[in-house]
Amino acid sequence: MIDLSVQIGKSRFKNPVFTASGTFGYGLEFSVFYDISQLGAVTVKGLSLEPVPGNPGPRIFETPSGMLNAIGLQNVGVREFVRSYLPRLRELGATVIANVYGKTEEEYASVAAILDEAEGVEAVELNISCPNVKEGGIAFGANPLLAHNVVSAVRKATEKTLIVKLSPNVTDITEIAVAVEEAGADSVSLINTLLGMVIDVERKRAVLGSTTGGLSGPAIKPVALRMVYQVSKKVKIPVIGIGGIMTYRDALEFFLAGATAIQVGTANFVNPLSALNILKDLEKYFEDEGIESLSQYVGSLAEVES
Amino acid sequence: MIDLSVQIGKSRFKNPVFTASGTFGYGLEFSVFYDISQLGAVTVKGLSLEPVPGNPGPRIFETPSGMLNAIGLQNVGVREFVRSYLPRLRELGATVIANVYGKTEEEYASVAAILDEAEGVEAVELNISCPNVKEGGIAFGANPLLAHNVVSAVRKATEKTLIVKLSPNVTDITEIAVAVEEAGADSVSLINTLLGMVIDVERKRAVLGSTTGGLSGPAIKPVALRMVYQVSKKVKIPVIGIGGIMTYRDALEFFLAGATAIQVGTANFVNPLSALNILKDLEKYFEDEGIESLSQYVGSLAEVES
Amino acid sequence: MDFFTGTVVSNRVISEKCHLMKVETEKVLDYKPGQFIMVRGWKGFDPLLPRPFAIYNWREEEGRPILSFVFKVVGRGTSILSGLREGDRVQVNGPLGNGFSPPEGKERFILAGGGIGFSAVLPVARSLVDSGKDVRVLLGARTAGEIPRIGYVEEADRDHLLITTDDGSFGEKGIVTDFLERELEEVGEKERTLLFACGPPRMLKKVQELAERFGIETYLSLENYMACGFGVCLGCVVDRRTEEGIIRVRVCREGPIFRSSEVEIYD
Amino acid sequence: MDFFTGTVVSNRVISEKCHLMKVETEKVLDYKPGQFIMVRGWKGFDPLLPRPFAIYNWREEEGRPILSFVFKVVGRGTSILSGLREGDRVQVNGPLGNGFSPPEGKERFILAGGGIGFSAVLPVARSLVDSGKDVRVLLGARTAGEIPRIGYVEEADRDHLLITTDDGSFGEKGIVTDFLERELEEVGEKERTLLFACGPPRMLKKVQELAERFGIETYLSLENYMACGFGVCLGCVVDRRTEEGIIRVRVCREGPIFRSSEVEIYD
Ligand SMILES: Cc1cc2nc3c(=O)[nH]c(=O)nc-3n(C[C@H](O)[C@H](O)[C@H](O)COP(=O)(O)OP(=O)(O)OC[C@H]3O[C@@H](n4cnc5c(N)ncnc54)[C@H](O)[C@@H]3O)c2cc1C
Ligand SMILES: Cc1cc2nc3c(=O)[nH]c(=O)nc-3n(C[C@H](O)[C@H](O)[C@H](O)COP(=O)(O)OP(=O)(O)OC[C@H]3O[C@@H](n4cnc5c(N)ncnc54)[C@H](O)[C@@H]3O)c2cc1C
Ligand SMILES: Cc1cc2nc3c(=O)[nH]c(=O)nc-3n(C[C@H](O)[C@H](O)[C@H](O)COP(=O)(O)O)c2cc1C
Ligand SMILES: Cc1cc2nc3c(=O)[nH]c(=O)nc-3n(C[C@H](O)[C@H](O)[C@H](O)COP(=O)(O)O)c2cc1C
Ligand code: FES
Ligand code: FES
Repeated sequence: MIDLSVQIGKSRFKNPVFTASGTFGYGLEFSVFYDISQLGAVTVKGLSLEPVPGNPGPRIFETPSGMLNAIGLQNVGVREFVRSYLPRLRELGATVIANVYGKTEEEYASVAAILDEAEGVEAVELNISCPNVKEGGIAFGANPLLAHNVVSAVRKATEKTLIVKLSPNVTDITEIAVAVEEAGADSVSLINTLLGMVIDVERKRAVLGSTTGGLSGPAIKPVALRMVYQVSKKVKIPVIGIGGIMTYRDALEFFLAGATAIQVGTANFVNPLSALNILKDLEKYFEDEGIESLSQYVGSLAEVES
Repeated sequence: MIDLSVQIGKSRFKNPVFTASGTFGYGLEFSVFYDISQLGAVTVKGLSLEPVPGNPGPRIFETPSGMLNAIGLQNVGVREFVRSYLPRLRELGATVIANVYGKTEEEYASVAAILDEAEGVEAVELNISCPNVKEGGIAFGANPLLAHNVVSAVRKATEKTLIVKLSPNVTDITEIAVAVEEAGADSVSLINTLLGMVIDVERKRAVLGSTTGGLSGPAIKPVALRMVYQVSKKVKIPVIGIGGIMTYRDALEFFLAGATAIQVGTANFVNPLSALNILKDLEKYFEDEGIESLSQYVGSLAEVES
Repeated sequence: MDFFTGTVVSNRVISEKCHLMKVETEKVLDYKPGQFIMVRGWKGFDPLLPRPFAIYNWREEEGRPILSFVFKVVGRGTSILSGLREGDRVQVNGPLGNGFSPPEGKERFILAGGGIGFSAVLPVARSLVDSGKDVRVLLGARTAGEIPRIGYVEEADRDHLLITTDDGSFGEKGIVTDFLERELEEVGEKERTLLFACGPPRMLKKVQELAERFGIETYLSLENYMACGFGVCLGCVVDRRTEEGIIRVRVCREGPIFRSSEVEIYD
Repeated sequence: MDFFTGTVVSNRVISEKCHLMKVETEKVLDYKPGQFIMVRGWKGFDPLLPRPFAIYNWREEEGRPILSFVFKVVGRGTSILSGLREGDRVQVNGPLGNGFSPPEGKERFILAGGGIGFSAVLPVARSLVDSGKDVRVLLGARTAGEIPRIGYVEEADRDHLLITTDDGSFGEKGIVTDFLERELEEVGEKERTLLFACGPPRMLKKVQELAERFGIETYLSLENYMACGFGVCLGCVVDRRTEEGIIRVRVCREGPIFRSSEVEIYD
């Protein structure tokens, strides 16, 4: 069988099928459905320095082939995660990517520092789509300089494989990708959700408690794929593709566009077995097609002559 | 019955339901299905100074709840439009918005100048999502300064109502909206398509002849609505909402978010009667709900206390 | 909890807008009354998410493991479900949620359902009756056409079941919570009595008020918009009052059944 | 050209992957053979766009106006269509496209269909036969299971119709274009003969070559990905050679039937 393992930073993942942060809880709920140690990695819900209650409801709403969420990054806090959840994930044999966010550079660095010492955390993924409170709320991921600085700060705080998760709500995502690569990121993952909104016509108000929210699911796949394609051409570090991946065919598109690994998000809600099915179907596809090396397949898109 | 007419720049449109450029041909094909003079306006396919053959195929592809297109702005050229198509549109009694694009500021201005003299063109809509060949291909609509300059140039070339159509592929669309408002636009319309991509796994190549294309349809509605909401709060000129409007409920969401009028695009392909149905359903809704003034309804979204 | 594909056996109209769908499953899974399932029965990604429905029943019927649930046609997903026919396939995830376990020491149970709320109330009622409890069920509907033509309702004796309609076109005329109020006024042993309700937010708010006024231990089955249904998206949270202050809990996991005194109902 | 909703009357399996769907319409609309319709038969926006299918027939059947078309299940839209049953509703736009009008002076018609291409070939054949022309039809399939069990094919006499399968499991063994080649070799009066073909791109490329080699006027029915089907999106264009050079024309409007010598077929 084809060796599907992939190298990202210091980490060797057994295969390129990961789950996306915020769509897999702390991983535990899924172990009822299947053995989550089979996945390349599970990315847990975004962790902050202190516990966060998140936004008031409504927090989610379905849209055509997608959904909006405004969870508000509710989480138990990094310390509680390390204390109560990580041991159980380790027992389950899961390869863990800890997703991290903060309101300031320092906060990001502090969370990363705590995780740096935690056994069983394979990699740290920085969610830089969050507003920088010191810079008037502009998102870290919306500005190359802010992005560069937060990644530099975190880079100093952790030896672990550092993945930086990019926001798609920008004019030129490759510019941000290059900035975080220069700041020492081992990998970029993209895309986070597109900023969207839905209105309740009856009540004449935004459906979501926080007015706007993040759009995910199959609806955004074409945008995600385009960005992965663009970024893969600009950076040398491995790219992790995210956005509307529902089937192994979607995953193949991302590999062809240049992604070394992929993350399955919203699909987990539609079918809890999605990530596992994608992995199995990929294995079968590569075998049937006689593809012997994932790394040769990655980025093997034929360029259109023009 | 409620007076649905809306004022945009110098123009009074009989109602706020327009069609979107590129999805209504030159309007003639639709007259088989219904009397297009009933619509607030029909926006014709983007016009350039010279005829353009457009991209090689494949030019379109369906995506979940959306579609990608890479027509490449094929059009008969502004002169042929004025000569052959405009008279027929006038015979049909249609209120015409001429969508315009160019590769340079001068080209935009020249097209607008020709249209300025054309009888039967109610308004000019500038598509600024196109690359500026003099500025290394960066889209006019991706940079406030480029956007400002092209609008200023066109403003000098035409007395007609000037609508500027914004690209959503930017970090902060309100910044562009403000820039074009300052440059003399009478109105902004948004959104144009999101840049996306789809890959043919069998052939290992991009499906579209031009690799990437524009995503439209219900999939993008949440993003469009969010942008209309944001822009409406920032500019004083009327905003025209576009993006995934399939039903009158969708239109209502855009009105609540602050749109003075809306454009129906991809829906025309799904059901050729869409624009007319939306208009009729709106009329009925406003009547049933006893809403007496569209302008009071526009932007009447309750703000969430937070 | 299991995720599987089942085959529609029947999809019967049981009231103006409600259907009872029976799905053949591989086996009968243990469930508690008040637990629910997430159901998806269409191709394509629009609608995208599965929809939550209370488990009405899950048992052997004529030698086949049959899962049944009741749904009201309110939107896109339920409208598609209403068109499914024998042989069509549906994806199911469940049983989900905490379900209802009668606390110790309760002998008398008053259950109130408003509108489609009967779908959670009846399974609870049935299990209590089966375990020999004293049960009283009040079901409210707007009008006669909304009364479900479904086994439990058609067979129950009138002492046990009270049906109300707002317009009096069937059963007693009036709002179900008004009848509930009268019922509560007559309750003798409050400590041994338990109130359980499911229905629209406005009804639940009223039930909360009655519960407090009469000092009767009360449980509510809540609904909330759900993406996953099994606790991973954090989309369905409600505020719960605890000793450590207010915490956000998941309706799909810590609920859908909560002590009335602990939760805030939003209209 | 009209846009309307029709009711499925039947949806019969006519070969391994093909269905013949009959839809009751309000009235019979005039159409030319080779014209097509855009069909949408599902709720929600995924799939989004209607799908193009050749009109197989549109006539009174037992006093009802019945539109029929043949489709092969290849993807998401056709898979949903395959599940539709009597009473389901479908949206139809049509007739669309130029359709086929035999040019003056032609008496002998050779029609070749590959795979699902028979869906455009048979209506053309039928109308030519009806107007008393000399018609020869060649239909190619990969294997016996792909041969449509459909009126025209089952009733036609063997002189008139030749069926080929790649594996020889039905009719003549071989590729349909090889038989076409032999047929063309025997054509006496080339000026009075016309060749019409519909099928996969590779077949059409071969037909183009034969047409040129034998100097026989040939028309091809093309397919292309379509969004609107009635000329407004400019999505379906192909390059057409004209006296003024190459121009981009719409398959849905200027086509789907083109002179073989004018168009470029892409694989
Ligand atoms: C735990 C639980 C158990 C339920 N049990 C039943 C049951 O047994 N029978 C039954 O008919 N219904 C039940 N519901 C409600 C049911 O899930 C919704 O009516 C259904 O999801 C609507 O789907 P739709 O696609 O038809 O509506 P949509 O088109 O998605 O929406 C139509 C309307 O319904 C609202 N809505 C949509 N989803 C939900 C939701 N999950 N919860 C509340 N409101 C929603 C929307 O805001 C909108 O106003 C239950 C809900 C929950 C959370
Ligand atoms: C004028 C015209 C007439 C046609 N007549 C018939 C007919 O009579 N019977 C019949 O079975 N088919 C016919 N087709 C082809 C038919 O439209 C497609 O097979 C169908 O749209 C596929 O839909 P789907 O959702 O099942 O496939 P999808 O899931 O959308 O795609 C499956 C595969 O089919 C290809 N495809 C999708 N749409 C088209 C299209 N419009 N044209 C070509 N390839 C496509 C895709 O690239 C993909 O590889 C015709 C096409 C045209 C343009
Ligand atoms: C309910 C929900 C919660 C999410 N929470 C987080 C989060 O905490 N941190 C993060 O980086 N991304 C978060 N995301 C974004 C996803 O990880 C992913 O980037 C996005 O959903 C696009 O992928 P998808 O289309 O496969 O879902 C969340 C997404 C959803 C739907
Ligand atoms: C096939 C196609 C062609 C288009 N051509 C143009 C164009 O020429 N000029 C322009 O400004 N916008 C063009 N657009 C964008 C639409 O006018 C509209 O902004 C976009 O599709 C979003 O709206 P919708 O989701 O309702 O389609 C085109 C869109 C489509 C789908
Ligand atoms: S619905 Fe996802 S956590 Fe409850
Ligand atoms: S399909 Fe739209 S122009 Fe042909």
